[in-house]
Amino acid sequence: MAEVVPLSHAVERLVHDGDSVALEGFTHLIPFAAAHEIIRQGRRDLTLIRMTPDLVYDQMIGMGCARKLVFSWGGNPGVGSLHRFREAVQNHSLEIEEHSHAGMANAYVAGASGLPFAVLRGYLGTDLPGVTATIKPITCPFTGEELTAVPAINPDVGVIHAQRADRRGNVQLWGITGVQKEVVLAARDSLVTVEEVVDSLDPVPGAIVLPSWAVGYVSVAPGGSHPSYTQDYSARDNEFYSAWDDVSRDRETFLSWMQHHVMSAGRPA
Amino acid sequence: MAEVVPLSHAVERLVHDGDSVALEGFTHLIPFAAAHEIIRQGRRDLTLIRMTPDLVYDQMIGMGCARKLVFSWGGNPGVGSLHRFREAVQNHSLEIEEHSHAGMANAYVAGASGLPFAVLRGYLGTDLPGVTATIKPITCPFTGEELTAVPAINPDVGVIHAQRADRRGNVQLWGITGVQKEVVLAARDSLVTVEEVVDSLDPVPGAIVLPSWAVGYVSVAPGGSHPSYTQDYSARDNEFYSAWDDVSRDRETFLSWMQHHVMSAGRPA
Amino acid sequence: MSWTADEMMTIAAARRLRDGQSCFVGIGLPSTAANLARRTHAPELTLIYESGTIGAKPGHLPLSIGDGILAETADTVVSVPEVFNYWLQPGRIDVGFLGAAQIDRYANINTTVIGDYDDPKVRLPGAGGAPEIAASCGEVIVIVRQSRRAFVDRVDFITSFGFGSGAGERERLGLRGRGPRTVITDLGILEPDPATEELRLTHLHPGVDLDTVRDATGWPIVSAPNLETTHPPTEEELSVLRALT
Amino acid sequence: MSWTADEMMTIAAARRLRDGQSCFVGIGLPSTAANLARRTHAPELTLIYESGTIGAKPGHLPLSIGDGILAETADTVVSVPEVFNYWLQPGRIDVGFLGAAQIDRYANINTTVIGDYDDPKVRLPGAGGAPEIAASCGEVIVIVRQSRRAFVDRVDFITSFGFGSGAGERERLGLRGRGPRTVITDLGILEPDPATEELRLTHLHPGVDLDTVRDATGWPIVSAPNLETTHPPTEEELSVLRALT
Repeated sequence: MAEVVPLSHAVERLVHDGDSVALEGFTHLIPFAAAHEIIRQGRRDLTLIRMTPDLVYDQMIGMGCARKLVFSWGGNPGVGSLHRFREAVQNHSLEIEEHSHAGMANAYVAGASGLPFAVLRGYLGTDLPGVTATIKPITCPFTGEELTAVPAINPDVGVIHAQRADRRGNVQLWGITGVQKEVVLAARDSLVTVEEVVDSLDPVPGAIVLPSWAVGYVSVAPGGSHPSYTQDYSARDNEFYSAWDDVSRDRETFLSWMQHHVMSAGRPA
Repeated sequence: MAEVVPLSHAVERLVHDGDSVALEGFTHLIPFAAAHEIIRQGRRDLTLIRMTPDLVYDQMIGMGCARKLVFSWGGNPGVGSLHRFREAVQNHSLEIEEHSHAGMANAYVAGASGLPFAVLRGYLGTDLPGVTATIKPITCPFTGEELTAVPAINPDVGVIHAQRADRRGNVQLWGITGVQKEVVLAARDSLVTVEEVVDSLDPVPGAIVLPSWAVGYVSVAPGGSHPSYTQDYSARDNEFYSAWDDVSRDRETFLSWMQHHVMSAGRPA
Repeated sequence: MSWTADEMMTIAAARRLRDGQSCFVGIGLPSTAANLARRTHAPELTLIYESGTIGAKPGHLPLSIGDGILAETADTVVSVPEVFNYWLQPGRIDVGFLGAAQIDRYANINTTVIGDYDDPKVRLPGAGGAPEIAASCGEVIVIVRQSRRAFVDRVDFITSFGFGSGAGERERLGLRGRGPRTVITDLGILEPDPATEELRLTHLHPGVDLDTVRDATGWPIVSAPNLETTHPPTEEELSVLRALT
Repeated sequence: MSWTADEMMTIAAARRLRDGQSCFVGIGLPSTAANLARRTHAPELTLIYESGTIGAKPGHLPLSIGDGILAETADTVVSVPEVFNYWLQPGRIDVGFLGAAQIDRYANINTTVIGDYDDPKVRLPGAGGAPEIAASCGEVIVIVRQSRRAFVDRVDFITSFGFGSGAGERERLGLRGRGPRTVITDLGILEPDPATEELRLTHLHPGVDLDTVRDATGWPIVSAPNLETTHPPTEEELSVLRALT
């Protein structure tokens, strides 16, 4: 059964230096509040896993939380580069393991399914298998056809943001649900931040429910996906994404912004 | 784009002697009306594919439509045996390819995914790999662990029943959705019978939508899942399932029942 | 108060489920026992049916694993591939509850054929979800009426793997679950010997004697040193069970 | 009436989409072109974004592939694994619409690094959905501004496979889609030579001359024998495009 606890407690219990941590949410429902708490708690040497690092990992990388990044698309969507990510790769201070979206999505599926690997039609002809050791050929035992295998992703901790949970810790999310179910089920332990806790989860079209017994911790973090969004609760702050380009380009500007907006922000209750 | 046509037309165009045909619906939404039309049209030598043959294939087998059956559980749920299926196997008039539910579900997933095979933790230690050629070992290229592979199922025709479609042929179904999405996407062509055609598909919690361009034909067949059920339209006719035990036990009784209730029933408009 | 042997069997099975567990339920006796447990000592038992209904809370017993009442009362309904891949296969589910047509001394289960596979005496329904339930659940409880026809030295066909031909085989195959730790019958309870994994009698139901069990078992069954008598059904258990069926 | 080179490029790209097709859309110029097509000659175009929104009908241009407007207007929203596995991978989608940082004479695309992978001059965003879009869609349309920096003899890194080093390679790899059949730039349109799969110029946009294209291309680009001039934007195309952006 999930425990409903304050966010700072959940992060203290779950995330340790050196852990592999996947914060997922495909454009929608990105768990920024949880990321900020991990940054404030000063975690180091994390292996960060995420299909689209987005601003959330640009911030964590820039603040020195990460030793390694597993990812498939590292840009600022519709804007341009992630400057902290880009600088870290260009100056070799961040190890990377690079996939395609299809490869990573399937690696999460394998992780959620208790399988050691997934099979896909992917990467063929590209230079990715030459630079990523976790992409290997596999032969169909029936047709002899050659396909591609990727190993399961099973993070130490999976973190997502959702619209709401009930008091028992059952979690409900809807809209673009990305790989959120997969990351929670693939992870050894998990944290879900929610906009609110309600008495009962009325059915919503398109919603998925994660039963309480499949979730580790639930923490209330209203607005916890900003500047991404939470469908039916908040809109994507596209201006923030555009403005991030200038904030993050210069390391000092970035650090001062983070100090002001994240580090000295009051810990959530 | 799906064509909305009368059921008899759809079956005439889609189902030919010798085809492999999968009528799916896991207890819920079993496409009986479509099966009856296939029987009336006198199709022969079909390879019937279905996780739970249920009464629907007991009828098709008993009426001589099938050359081969691919299945994973051939009983009358909660009642006992499928007598026409059982007799056909015992007197060697039906070839069988036998799986577990997990194996068949994954074979449909592979079929829907355009992969030649699926991987699962399954069948290990059982006698099934000894009798079913389509179960083979496969080794994880990363861990060396041995798992099991099954080939994709890609039927010539996939048939399901759904609550409703809109006039453009988009299909919506909800409740227990089983492997219905997979069978339509795995099949080379498909038929969806629906309770009704509506102007627009209002969202329903738990519903899946199959876009018109992924569906072959849509036919209106109100009550087309009887004696199984259609959530929010009809209830499961448990008495019919119980009574089937007596109807089907004796071949002559069965044939006379089918003659009366299926063969001489008016073709749906 | 009196009760039938089937009632004792169902009640004994229900008692083996602990509150807060998750349970993958087959239809028939397993479903009755699991629903009895949820209505008595285990209100927080999560019932999972292979139709994809997770956390079903049926108000009456379903006839099939896909009855509407299961979907309508579930915490969530997922596709059939998902229930097997995301929920069963990774070993998330504590208890698998299975029936059997034949079971042997090493708790291997046959629900496929009596006789030869290619020339069967009786063709049975087959595997369904059972092989992977037997492989992947934390443990398996089997509920089956005891008779020489059902309790055989060696099953005609291994549909679901118990302990193969003895200790260590599950580990060698890499199966994650601990296998059939409990076989509950209308006569008593059998559990694998910790050293050999051979099923032996650990409980006799009230009023049943050892000879009856021996006569109903197709191998020379051994009793555990501390053979116990099952607690008789309580009034509550009986009345809830009778209201349910 | 006047227009910018970018407007001509977007309009030329939109025209390549036929009504009733399904189109896997990347963000940026591809999304603008696909939405323009849907508002002009191809109202039945199905837009699929990698966020899992199938049949999205956004009222305004999304900034990212996961904007709320896509989910709210879609025929159905599926998970990210599902959109790649059930929808893209089997070759169900007619057209994939990609951008590029570098593209070479055989239409291989680089969006990963400029320079050496292990010591990059410029680290780019990476693959995203592109490698599998390029492999599995019926055909691929690339939309990219033409310059010597972008149009190189050989890409520094093959993120998405075009035609490798020439004809027959896609078939040898077993790729299902026909690959990048069209590259639309702000100067003209390039299409692979049917014999060699080398990109050659088939259309010049109005007012652009051949030398400009040659200067903006990092290999000695060849013109097709029947080099055409792109039809200028219509008033309707321009006004719809301008209302959209």
